[in-house]
Amino acid sequence: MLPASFNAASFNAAVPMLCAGAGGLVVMLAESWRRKGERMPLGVLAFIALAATAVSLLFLWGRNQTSFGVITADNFGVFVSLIIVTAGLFTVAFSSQVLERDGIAEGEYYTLLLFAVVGMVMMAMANDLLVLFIGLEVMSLAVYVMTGIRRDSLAGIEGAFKYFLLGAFASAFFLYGIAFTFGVTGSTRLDRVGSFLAAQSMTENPMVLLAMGLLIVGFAFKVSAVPFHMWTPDAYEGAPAVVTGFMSTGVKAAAFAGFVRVFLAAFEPFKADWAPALMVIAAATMIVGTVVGVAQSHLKRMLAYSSIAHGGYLLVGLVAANQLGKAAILFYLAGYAITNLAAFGAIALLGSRESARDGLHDYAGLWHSRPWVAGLLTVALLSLGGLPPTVGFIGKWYVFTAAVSAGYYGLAIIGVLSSVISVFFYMRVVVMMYMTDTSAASSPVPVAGAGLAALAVAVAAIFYLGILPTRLLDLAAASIGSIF
Amino acid sequence: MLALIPLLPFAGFLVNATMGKRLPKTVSGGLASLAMLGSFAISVMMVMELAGLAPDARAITEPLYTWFTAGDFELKAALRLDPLSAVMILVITGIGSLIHIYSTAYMHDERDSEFARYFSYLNLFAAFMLTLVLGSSVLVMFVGWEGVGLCSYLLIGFWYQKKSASDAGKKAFIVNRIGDYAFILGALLLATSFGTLEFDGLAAAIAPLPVEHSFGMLSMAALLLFIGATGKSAQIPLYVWLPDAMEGPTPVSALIHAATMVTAGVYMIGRNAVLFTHAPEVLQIIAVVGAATALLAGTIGLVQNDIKRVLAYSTVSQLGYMFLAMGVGAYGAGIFHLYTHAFFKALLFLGSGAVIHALAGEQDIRNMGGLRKHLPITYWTFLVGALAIAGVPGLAGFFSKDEILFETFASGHTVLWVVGAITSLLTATYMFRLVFLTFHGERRHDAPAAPAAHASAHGGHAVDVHADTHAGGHGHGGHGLHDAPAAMAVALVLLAVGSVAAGYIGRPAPLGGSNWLGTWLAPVFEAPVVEIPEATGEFAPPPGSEPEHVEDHAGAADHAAGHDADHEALELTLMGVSSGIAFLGIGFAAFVWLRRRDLADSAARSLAPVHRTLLKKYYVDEIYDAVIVRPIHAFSRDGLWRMDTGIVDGAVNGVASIVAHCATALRRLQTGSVRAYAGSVLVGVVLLLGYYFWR
Amino acid sequence: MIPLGHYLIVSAILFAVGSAGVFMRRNLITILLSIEVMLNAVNLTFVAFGRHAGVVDGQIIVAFVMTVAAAEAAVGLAIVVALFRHRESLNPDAFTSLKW
Amino acid sequence: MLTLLVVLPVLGALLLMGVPNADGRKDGLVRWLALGVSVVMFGLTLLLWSRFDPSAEGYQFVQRVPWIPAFGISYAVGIDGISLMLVVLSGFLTPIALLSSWESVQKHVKSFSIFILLLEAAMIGVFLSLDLFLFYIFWDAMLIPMYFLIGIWGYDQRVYAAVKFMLYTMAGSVLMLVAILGMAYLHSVATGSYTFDIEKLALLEVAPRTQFWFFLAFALAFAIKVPLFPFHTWLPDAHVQAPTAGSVLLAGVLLKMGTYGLVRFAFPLFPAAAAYFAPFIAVLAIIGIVYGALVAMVQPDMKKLVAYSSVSHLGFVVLGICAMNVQGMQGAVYQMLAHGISTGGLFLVVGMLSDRRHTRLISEFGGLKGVMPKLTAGFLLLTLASIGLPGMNGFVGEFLIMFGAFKADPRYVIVAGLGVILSAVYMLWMFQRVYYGPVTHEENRTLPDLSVREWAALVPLVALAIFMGVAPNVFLKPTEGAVRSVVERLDMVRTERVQRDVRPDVLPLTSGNDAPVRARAEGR
Amino acid sequence: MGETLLFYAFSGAAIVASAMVIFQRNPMYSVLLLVASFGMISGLYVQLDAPFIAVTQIVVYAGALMVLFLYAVMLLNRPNEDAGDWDAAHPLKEPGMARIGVGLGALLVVQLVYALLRTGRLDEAVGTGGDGGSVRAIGRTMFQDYAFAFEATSVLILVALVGGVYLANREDGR
Repeated sequence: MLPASFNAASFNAAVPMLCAGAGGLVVMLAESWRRKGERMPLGVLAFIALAATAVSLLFLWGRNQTSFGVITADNFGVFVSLIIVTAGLFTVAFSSQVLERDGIAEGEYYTLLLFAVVGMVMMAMANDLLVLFIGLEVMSLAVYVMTGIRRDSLAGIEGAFKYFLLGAFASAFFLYGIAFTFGVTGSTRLDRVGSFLAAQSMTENPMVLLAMGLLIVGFAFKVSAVPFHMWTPDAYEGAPAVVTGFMSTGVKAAAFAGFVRVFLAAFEPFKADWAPALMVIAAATMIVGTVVGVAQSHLKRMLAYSSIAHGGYLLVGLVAANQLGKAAILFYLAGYAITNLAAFGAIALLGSRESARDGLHDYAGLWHSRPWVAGLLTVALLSLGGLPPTVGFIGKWYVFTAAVSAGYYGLAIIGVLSSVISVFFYMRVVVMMYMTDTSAASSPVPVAGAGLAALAVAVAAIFYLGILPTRLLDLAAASIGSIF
Repeated sequence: MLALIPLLPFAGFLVNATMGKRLPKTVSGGLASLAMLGSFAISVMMVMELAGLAPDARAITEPLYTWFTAGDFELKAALRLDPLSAVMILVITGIGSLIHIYSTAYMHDERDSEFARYFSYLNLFAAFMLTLVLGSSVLVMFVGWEGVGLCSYLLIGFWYQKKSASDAGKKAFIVNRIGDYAFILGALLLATSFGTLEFDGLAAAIAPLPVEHSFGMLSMAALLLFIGATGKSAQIPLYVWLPDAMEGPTPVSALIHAATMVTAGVYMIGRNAVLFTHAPEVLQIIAVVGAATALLAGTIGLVQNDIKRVLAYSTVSQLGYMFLAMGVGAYGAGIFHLYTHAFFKALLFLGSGAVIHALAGEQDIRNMGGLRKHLPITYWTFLVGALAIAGVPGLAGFFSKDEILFETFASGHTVLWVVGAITSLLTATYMFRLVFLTFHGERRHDAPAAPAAHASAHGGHAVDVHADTHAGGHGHGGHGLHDAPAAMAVALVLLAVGSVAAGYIGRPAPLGGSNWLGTWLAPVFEAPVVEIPEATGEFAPPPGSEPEHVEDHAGAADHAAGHDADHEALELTLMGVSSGIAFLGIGFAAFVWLRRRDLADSAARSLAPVHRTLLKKYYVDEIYDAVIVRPIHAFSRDGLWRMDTGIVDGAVNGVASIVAHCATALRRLQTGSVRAYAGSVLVGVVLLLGYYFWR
Repeated sequence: MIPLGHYLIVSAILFAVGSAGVFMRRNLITILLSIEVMLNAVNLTFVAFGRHAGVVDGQIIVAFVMTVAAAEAAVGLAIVVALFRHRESLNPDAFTSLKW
Repeated sequence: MLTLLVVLPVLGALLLMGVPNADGRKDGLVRWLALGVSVVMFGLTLLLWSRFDPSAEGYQFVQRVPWIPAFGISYAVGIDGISLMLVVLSGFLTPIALLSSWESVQKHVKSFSIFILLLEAAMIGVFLSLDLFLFYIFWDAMLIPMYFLIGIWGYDQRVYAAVKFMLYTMAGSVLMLVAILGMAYLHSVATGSYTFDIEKLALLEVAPRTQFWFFLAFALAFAIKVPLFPFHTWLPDAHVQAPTAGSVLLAGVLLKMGTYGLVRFAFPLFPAAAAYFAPFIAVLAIIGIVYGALVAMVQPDMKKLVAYSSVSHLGFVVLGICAMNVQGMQGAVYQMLAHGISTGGLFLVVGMLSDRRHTRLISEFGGLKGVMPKLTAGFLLLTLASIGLPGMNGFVGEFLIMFGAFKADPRYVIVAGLGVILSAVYMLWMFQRVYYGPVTHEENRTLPDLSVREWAALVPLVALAIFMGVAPNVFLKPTEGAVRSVVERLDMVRTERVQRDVRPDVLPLTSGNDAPVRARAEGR
Repeated sequence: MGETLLFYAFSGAAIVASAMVIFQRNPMYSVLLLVASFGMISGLYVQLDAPFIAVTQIVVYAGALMVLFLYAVMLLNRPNEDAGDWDAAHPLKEPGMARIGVGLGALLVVQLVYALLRTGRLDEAVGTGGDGGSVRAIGRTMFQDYAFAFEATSVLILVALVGGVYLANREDGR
């Protein structure tokens, strides 16, 4: 007894999720029917599923489809989803080698990966706070488990546990925020919320503030903004490098998609109220992220702080809150995703079963032992540091342009200075790789073709977007027009 | 054509510098000498041509190319020959050639490469010196000005293994630099105010201006230029480098530090006569400084025991004379003295060189004596030189020095005249002290002594280089001292002739002369031709106006003939006085150092403090060292450098370390306890909501 | 009738209690329980609002929230079990190998 | 044409990457390839010069390709006299740098050559850019190869120096980035479209108080690069630790970017603020002149000495710029070239010495004149050039600068002139201690004199040093037009008011929404 | 009137129970207390005439979920907090944490209440309009408006399933 409003077309927006989800199911079943010791190309399956998702997303571009009234495949959502799927694809590419090396259960891994993608895409396209919340939970749960995918390592489980506990904690606040929103506006649909708030934006209503504050907490946690960032270093360090790469990009992208939708669309009328708070958070995030990163001697942990800082830069774009800002966020997300994936991919490829080899000293003289990987990693680090001619620079430039054009000179200055500090710790890695003698510990590990290829592709993309960013910039600019 | 004059020696320099070490001595030395002789010949030709021109139009300018242009400021590289520079180039090339020839013998014991290096420097020096005097603008002059400084640096430090030598070279260059600093400032002042640095242009621009009776821009420029001159020409306070410069080979001292380079300052003032004429106060300063220097150096020279140092101080003293002349506006007289001085001072140096050469590097006159019979040529020529510088009538020095004194007196600077007179007394005295101690009396010398002995005697000069080469070279036994070889003798004799005759071209009226030189030079010191008409146009020009000054300052020398009788009488009396002084000095010297040598010693003993002060040159070097050099060095090392690494750089690294400390501090917050993390989340929430409700 | 505010305040208090518990307790399971308390508080709010607005959405959302809570609890407990295997303890402070 | 100048070295670098040289057996080939590329580059720059028309107004060989149209960013390159000279300088010094490292660099020759070529590309790019965005990209990109050059092939303290160099320079330049963005934004407010084209931005009327801050940001970036007095401390470290080639390029070209930036961007874009700040900067420059000289005087390390002397010399350049008249600026531009030649050469020679003895301490040498006369001669000539002996390149620049400064304010010159004395003091003192006196260390007796390759590297520098001194107009003429236009722009404003109302009351930091309003007010 | 009393009874009991959950050292008791508090809350649901939710609350929460917790407690069998031996290692010593916790919680309450009190239209009674509670209405809305969310939940449960199984499983389990 489906209502008349249902027809085939109305599923369109959900197709990408269906692809990914179906892929997840297939992998799961394949795994469950797998005989012991039998090898299955599960990675290939996952890759195909994600590729299909990507294709379906491309079909949705510019269509502005809506399904069930709660899923809108507008360009914004599609753009972010594409970033997410890209992250997924790279992760799969890197995983193939890492999994068997570290003895990680492939079936569960890929299943969770795909489901996580489903959740992220759901967040990116959600037009309803509840759906947003469910998507967030799907994503989170999957990622929690992936963090602890190495059951045998205490670090992994501990990271997973911290991530989970704080995540649940934060999502409770988030939910509470939803509750108040619902209370005020009588609905969870973002469009209705938006129109309702716009109608009575003038009247002082503490409950709205309450709702905003709690929602901010929820999102800020997911994008690991100060002071809700504490989980990040531990989770990133505990998780296998591939997973870290995935969650540091996919989760951020999805969370920011939600952030933008809720605050730049629904709560836009109350900008004057949330902008100052977010400004402070952004500044704190940039500063803490970079400054504490300086003191890190562990590469993954260092990159965790760097990703915190990058969250800060993205927040700057959010605070700027003008057309530039929105587009900047999208572009930055894309660039950051590729760069970070490359970095973590390199780390993952260099690890070994016994030790993750992510101590700073494990990279001593890497340039001598494996020049190509070192070179690629270097490019990724430079891009993270925002040095031209890499995408990292363009992204930063875009964000700060937005900030300046909104008059936030202070944020821009803090941003650029903190980026200088961040360059310092990226350079420490470079120093290790190039300017110190090989440490006896690191025996060269074979690097598989797939991973290396993916790395090369990522680096190529870094340069391409760094030198000819126009296309992507235009796409980003085109995507933000459509957030109702 | 003019360009060839400096270019020939320059070519010689190039040849010797590039392939010199592969050439035998005869070739490289001969080449250098030929270059000099060639440019001497050309100079003579050019001067002839110049002389052919009308007195007012006596100037040959040869533009080469535009050196540099910046905005409205353009600077041409051009050479300019006028009576003044004519005199200079003749002196430089002429005496220069002689000294080159002399050197071929003097430096004969050097290795081929060193020999070539020596001559390349010498040629380079000549080239720069000629550029200096021929330059038509302040900057072109400055090129030569610094260039000769460089060459003197190289030549003083020629025996670079000797620390004293290289130190002396460095000292010379740096002290000169201090002068150049002022010089450049003056040049800039002129350039910015008149938009040109061409001598003509400047003179033409300055001439119409009123004479500055109060200290103004012109005076400033003049003063700065003069300070530059004190550096180059070893006047108070920058004279300290010259005595040390005697570390160089003796011919170098003769050429650079007696005849030519050190007179550049005098030349420069003469060159800018119009400017200086407009700054009477500066002229006063110049006169006083000159006189003071003359006296000071004379007193020091009285007690020095190093033959070359005595000559060096006498040079400083004579330069003082020249500046005195310039200061009283007797430019002609100054240049005249410059010209004569070149002859006899070069002669004296070369003579001393011959002595040193003969004595295997011995320079301490206390170890000489009785050389008269061993070195007759040297002796006689040296004697001529001494007589000339002492101002014995009939010799070159007499005329020029006498003219200076006369001009000083005539221009009313009685005090300065007295100083000058005393100085000339001193001059005569110490010169003949030198003569007697060196050539007369009994031998106090056992040649060739071991280098060590000489080193103990005096800071170890050319000794080591010479002594051993002599031992191997032509070993002359204990008493077999040999007189100057041919090449040296020629130079000595020619210079001696010059020292006798040179004065006569400036013979003043009272002695039946016409002061031809003064007449020749006169136009140079006046305002350029264009200004002349209204300058002499009316009979009684208003007092203080420019042409009048030209009259009584520059003009006096040449129109002396046409003046009234008592003027002549005065001049004659003064001549008498000065010649009297000369003989007095000589007599005194003879009495003390020939008859009663014990008197000198007893005097030295009774006046020990004075004697020591004089011996130590009034401790000026020590004072400079203590007051300027050391403090600056200490300040830089212990003050600035510390500050640089400590404070300036410390600030930079401080920022870094602050960040690092914050990092470690914040890092400790990451306790690893999930409850603490939850706490921070909760705190965040509370703060956020708090912000909303209590803002 | 009971005013809406009362329900909200009750739920607020519950929520605060739960949130405080999360970082007071030193037993992983109790901490999970505290989170459940928070979720319940939220549920109460939802229902109250929904009732006040006279719509059923509130209750439906609550139903979903319950599902979510269950799922979270499942995963959470699994993680706790896994943790416990590594170090025979339920004290969160026992797991601070990742820090600084 | 210009694009080729940027692309060619990059292609060369890629070509080298292609050469399989893991075991360093093909080092020779790599070296020759790199050298060939750089020589071709030099030829191209000369060709450019020959095609350049000194009389023409504005930029030449301009090439504009829209790049990021959304922000009016275009790949815009072009040259005027000033940049032409510096481009030629870069092209000239790169082969010499490569030559200088022929023996001294033995490990990772391939990467070394690649980095040098990339560096050249970036340097030339900086001088060619007419678009602030492009300029900034090159400006920062240039740091990377230099960082590696210092860090990998440097001396013992290399890592510290490299990181310091990079961070210090970046710290300055990022603020400039903010200012650049601000300019673009103001333009968009005024005209409705973003642009980073300096010619368009130059037309923008920026309110004095905005100029104040933007100029500060620009000036800071450039002052650090120059380096101006209080910001100079990265220089000794970087210079001393860098390999010879690095020092040569660092001293020869990189330092000029700072002064170039002042002339090309900071002063023309914000004339009012420039007029307001010029005296302060001039004072800093003068302090730098004397200070650098004094500190250089007491350095025990030859490279440090030369490094501090660069501080002193660059102070002259900045002084000339701050004079803001034709003579001063032309002198400054000329002095950039002169300093590039003479100091680059000095680093070259010092590098040769330290290659032979693996020490740079002056006290380790002495009496080398007898041992290696050729090298001594070269060193002496370069020394004379750097102390500004008339007839050598140093003099013309210093004279013109002092001329201009004297016009601006004689007091400047009275102090700055002391630098002339001091330069003679420290350079000659070093020269004396190294080359004169007896040979103090036995191992010095057997040092070989210049090899043919070193000779080939040294002679061009010396020859040029002399030629520049004798015929400066060859180098002055092309720059005249450009300099004049800059000066006219400055005069135009300076004759107007501004001096007082430049000072801002508040920096528009977080003033979210009123900034555009104010900017709009400024737009007109 | 009685309604009001009932409300206060329910809510008071719920709060007290929850508080005791927090301050209880033995997890076992905590679980049971929490069940109690859930019961009270479901009572409040009934008052808000949301019987469906009230029932679900009892069944799902008190029934299923808490049983799960009980299993966990039994399985891990840690009746008491083993505080002492870890406190030494811990920077923030007990009972400081507790104090801070209470403080923050109180602060949060104050803020929330403050905010709520400052909002208007809250003193008006919860309405009685519409057939808010009927399961039919709930079902209709759920499968029309919330259809997608419903589907999504399935994915969520699937993930939880996979994850839970995987993590709780022993290494040698496969």
